[in-house]
Amino acid sequence: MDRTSIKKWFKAPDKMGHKYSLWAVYFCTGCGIIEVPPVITSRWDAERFGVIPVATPRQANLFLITGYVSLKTLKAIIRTYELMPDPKYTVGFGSCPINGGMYWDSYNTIKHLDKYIPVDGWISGCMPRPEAIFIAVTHLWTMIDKGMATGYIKYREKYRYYRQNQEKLFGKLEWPPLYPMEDKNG
Amino acid sequence: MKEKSEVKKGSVLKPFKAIKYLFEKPGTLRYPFEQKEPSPRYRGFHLNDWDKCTGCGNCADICPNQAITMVEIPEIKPKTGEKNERPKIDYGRCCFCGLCVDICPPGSLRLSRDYLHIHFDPGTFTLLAKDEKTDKEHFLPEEKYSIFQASLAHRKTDNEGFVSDLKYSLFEPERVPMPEVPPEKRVLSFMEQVLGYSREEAKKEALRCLECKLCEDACPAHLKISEYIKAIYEDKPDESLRKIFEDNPIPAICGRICMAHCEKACSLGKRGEPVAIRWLKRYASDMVEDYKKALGVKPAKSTGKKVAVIGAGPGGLSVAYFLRLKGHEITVFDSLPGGGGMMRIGPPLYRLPIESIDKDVNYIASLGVKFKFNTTVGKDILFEDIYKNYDAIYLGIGTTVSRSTRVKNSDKAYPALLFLKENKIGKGVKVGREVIVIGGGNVAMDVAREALRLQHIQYPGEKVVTKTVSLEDWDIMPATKEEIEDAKAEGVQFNPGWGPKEIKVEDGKVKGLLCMKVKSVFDEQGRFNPTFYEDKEMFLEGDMVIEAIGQAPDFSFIPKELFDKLEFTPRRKVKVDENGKTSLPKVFAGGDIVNLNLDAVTAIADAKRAAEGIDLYLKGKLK
Amino acid sequence: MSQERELELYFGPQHLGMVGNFSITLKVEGDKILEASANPGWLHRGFEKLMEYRTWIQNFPMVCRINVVEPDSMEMVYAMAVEKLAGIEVPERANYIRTIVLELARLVSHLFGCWAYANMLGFDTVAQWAMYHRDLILDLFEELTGARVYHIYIWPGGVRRDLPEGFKDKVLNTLHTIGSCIPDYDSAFFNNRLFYERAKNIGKITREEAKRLGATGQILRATGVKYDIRKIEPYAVYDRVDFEVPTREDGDAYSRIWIVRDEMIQSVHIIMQCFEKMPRGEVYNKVPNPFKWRIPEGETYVRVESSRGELGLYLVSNGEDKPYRVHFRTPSYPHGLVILEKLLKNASIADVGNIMISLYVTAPEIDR
Amino acid sequence: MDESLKKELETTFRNVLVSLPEDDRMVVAASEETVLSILSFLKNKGYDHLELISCVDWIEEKKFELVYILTSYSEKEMRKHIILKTKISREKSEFKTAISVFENAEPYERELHELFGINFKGHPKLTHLFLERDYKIPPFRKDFDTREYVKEVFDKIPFVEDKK
Repeated sequence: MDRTSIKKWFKAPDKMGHKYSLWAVYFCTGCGIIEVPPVITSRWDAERFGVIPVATPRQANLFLITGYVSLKTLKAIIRTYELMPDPKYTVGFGSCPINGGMYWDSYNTIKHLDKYIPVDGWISGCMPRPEAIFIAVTHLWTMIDKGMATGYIKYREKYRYYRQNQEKLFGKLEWPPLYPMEDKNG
Repeated sequence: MKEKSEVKKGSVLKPFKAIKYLFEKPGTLRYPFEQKEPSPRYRGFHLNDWDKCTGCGNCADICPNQAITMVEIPEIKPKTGEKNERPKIDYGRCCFCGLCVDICPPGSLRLSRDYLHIHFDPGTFTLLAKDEKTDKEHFLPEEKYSIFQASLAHRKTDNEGFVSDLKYSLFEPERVPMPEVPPEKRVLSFMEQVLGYSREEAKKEALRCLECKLCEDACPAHLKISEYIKAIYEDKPDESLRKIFEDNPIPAICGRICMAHCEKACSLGKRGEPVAIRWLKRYASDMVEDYKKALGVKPAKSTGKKVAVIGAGPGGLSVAYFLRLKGHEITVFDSLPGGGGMMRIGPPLYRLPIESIDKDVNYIASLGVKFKFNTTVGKDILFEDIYKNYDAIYLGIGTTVSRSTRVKNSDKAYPALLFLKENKIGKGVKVGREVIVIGGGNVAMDVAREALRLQHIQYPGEKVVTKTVSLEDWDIMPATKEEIEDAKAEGVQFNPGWGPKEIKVEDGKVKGLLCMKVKSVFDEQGRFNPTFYEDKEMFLEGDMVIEAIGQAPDFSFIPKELFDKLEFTPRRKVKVDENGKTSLPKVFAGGDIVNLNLDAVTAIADAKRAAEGIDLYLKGKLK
Repeated sequence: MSQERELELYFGPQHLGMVGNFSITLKVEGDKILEASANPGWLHRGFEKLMEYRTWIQNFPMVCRINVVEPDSMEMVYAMAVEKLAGIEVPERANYIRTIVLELARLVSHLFGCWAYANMLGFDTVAQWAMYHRDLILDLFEELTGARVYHIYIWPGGVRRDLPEGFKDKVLNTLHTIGSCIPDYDSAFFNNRLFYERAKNIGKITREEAKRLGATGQILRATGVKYDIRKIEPYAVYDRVDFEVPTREDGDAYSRIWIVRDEMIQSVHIIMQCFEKMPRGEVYNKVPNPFKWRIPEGETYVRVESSRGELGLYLVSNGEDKPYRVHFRTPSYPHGLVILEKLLKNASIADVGNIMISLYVTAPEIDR
Repeated sequence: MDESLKKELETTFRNVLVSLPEDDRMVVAASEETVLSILSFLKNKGYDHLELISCVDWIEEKKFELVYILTSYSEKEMRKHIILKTKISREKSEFKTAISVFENAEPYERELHELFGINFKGHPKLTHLFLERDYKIPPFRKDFDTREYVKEVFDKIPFVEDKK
């Protein structure tokens, strides 16, 4: 993006590599997805920021949770998230994943997304505007630079608790744990 | 459309026309280098003008997502009728619908055009909305602002978006007009000026209430206003009256002459007209023919304790009512031939007819309260005897002696109370053709308007004048705006800012009033201490002068040895404790001799407090 | 033998061929689909239940969120039902503004549909154009209502604010920009031979079958039935503007998308007429105080023509300050759950996305 | 036309209450047994478009009210909504499926089965539609308090703490 960052390229080539190529997994989880097509097409053109939607989670390292998350979708989100290779970043869109939003009293949507998977950034708004998505991406860059976007590490380390929360909601999950369930620290 | 059914297969080459777009200006907005301003109506984060906000909490009530909580701000010193609470918005809930903006009665809550807040911590998504006026650190000026800095913590100044508009607000800013007799007609007789709401009008007016309950805090007696208004809206006047009677047993009187502190607090009054709370109370009492049947309240079992109430004014009546419900034996003494006290003689007939007073008094009497009218304590019955024979005494004597200006020849002037009393329940007064009323308070307005009516009745068709002289200028005139407007409409002339110097008398007849210009009314400490320009004089012609500059209480009935024990505050009010008890044993007091508000509803509030105190005292729980 | 070759395949929700959070379970043999069963509910929020907990006014920010692609017709249908039950009159000017908003929303929705379909068929250039033009109309919405997507603009008793100054010119300018691109759209997409090859005879449905399965909107009109609620039960000012209902006979994906194109042109005509005929005056009759507003007992069913078909609302009030029962009849509901299953039978896997998007199914509408 | 249809309905079926509250609505209240035959009768009369099957939970009466809303596809002068209603027992909550008359009744009935717990006999596919899990009380019934449920289920799940 800017020439001044060439130094950084040499320092931490891996970071720069994934920082400027945040590929988003193609998953329309909620109503916020309506602002994603404008963002990835010609008017706003997210490719300038290195954000492109990709077909499978295996290729992606950015997960946009676009809006409210119903129970059924949460299961799919967890599976998709676990399929994504490290390093991976999650961004919560709009009010709903933060504190329930409009659906704070719905029996079928979860209220706090970060109880089930780690989230690296939140965007306010209902809908967030395309501009907000871009600023979120730049914020994510900064966080990657500073080593603050550590959601995936947290997921690995605290996997036991995440899995517990998930199972509190769904009962026994059909797939085996991604990481060992024992607490490393005892 | 013509080729509707036939299907064109189309060419393969034609699409290459699109190549021309290669040479056109790209449609891409090169954000963030190229920015797009949000529209002028954009619904972004909240702004709240803390100076205008009343803390009514309507925004929190209307929010479909319960995103708004009212947070108490200790630094804010609320004015009367306001709360020191301000809305706090949770952007983990907010859906930016703007309902809170459309319901905000003072119009302080608005939405800005800021919308960027991106953070890794979901705890940062709450905002105590505040305006740039009061909050300098969070609003960056244009040159300091950048989109990368934009967040809930740093926003742009003067970036107002979706704002409240009275035309599209969710509340109705205008009152249902009260049917009134027009001024040119009402000066000719003593018929009641305000006609009262019809059922539809009352319901429509009751519908306006937003139930924010600011009025209930402002009312001295803390009536459950929102509840009784809701009952009126639901077409249940009985229920409404029951709610009123919990705190105020004289709704027919209060519904007409109350000073309506509640309406001054009403949040709708900030940009529109307040809910007509007083008229709705009046409607509730007028709609119910028989209080007893509607309320169905019976006094508790008799306790055998006897309480004497001196003065059958609003306070006395209320004490009698509340204590009677608790089962005590109540006797009310009053020198007038009927109940109501000052209400009976003060407010002219066009404001408060005798029937309305009697409606309330008769109901209280029907509960078993004994009334001894035409009984002047100290003359017909001695205070010592009462003091001996009763278990507790309530002094609700009010202020019954008109103050005099004490200028030269002031003995030729008519005292206001006498004037009012004679007209309302006495023989009537012969007024002059040119009447001068000294005073700028509500009593002065009553006197002036009444004098004007009498002039019209006594000198039909002739040219008559009533003028008032008051020390206070327009802005500090103590009378309510309503009264002043009504008086003006009827033709009363005003001379604000003049003080009386001398009443000119020739051959024993009043010729007029010599006035001098007022320099200031209050001194530096805010106490009443008028000063004058002695040389600036004005002469008002007139053949009758009425003094309406205030009243004082009359304690002459209390024997000296008891009176000496009665303690007073520095402002010459009877000192009472939190139970309404005076320094005299078993004597309680309330009303105008205690408080500074000098109105009926404060007297009721005092009475309620004293009634609780007397009840505790009689049960032996109070020493 | 055959049993062994059968395979159950999950199509979506995380799948490139899927627009929206929706899923289909396919039973396939080779690449032939033996049976398809729609699996909705990924976006179920229980709207109708939540609305029973909110007052009449509080429901307004709620209803538009049922269908994110075209929120305005949702607002309209709810406003109409409330107005009908409560007996509220709408000022004439507001009716015109509503029509303009609804038609702009139809354009937005159709352009979104064009984007999705063009993308699906590999016409990326056209998809970019459609999205770009849609964004221009969203800018108009932002100007008018203060938000790009969720407008919360059509209220009982009228609309929330009057048109801003110069709005008419802005709309006409934008429409002109889009209109001048129609020949390009035609040559690159609608009249493109490749489009014909890729869409013709895909997802074909007969008239009788469409009727039997409760189809509305483009699906029904593509089979030659002139069924448009704007004509049958005119609401707003549709009885005072002149427009045609485009129909086609073949009932396949190709006809459906052509109808979308023709409808967009009709929408532009309607908007132009509305601006011409629009009177001056009030745009909002105040509704009663929201904290006390009660609507008399009763029930009603109202419907509007959304961009996908018949959008209905069954609303029951029991005289309280909240609705007693709300039930939306969304057009995608029969389309996505019945017709889709029917059309996918015996189709090939390659056509699944093609058929689904040509049916114009939006998932949030089904799930609610 | 309306009047004659009204008369015909009233004479053909027992226990049918027909009212015409508005110009373009007809409300038919029928008893449980006759609903399906009325549906096919109306379909033969030209009301061939089943718009919606809905259900209202009248909890105080202990009844579910099933609502069928019909209209016509034809271009003739008969585009009137017919709202056909019937009340069924809330405890038993069982009814016959209307798929035999209207094929598109299937998803509507499936929805009502899931959200209200009404068992449609003869329905081929009464499985989960929207929901991921079973609720003790079907969520759209009036005695299911969603706010209570949220408190009970979602609010009790703890946050994953940041500290190690």
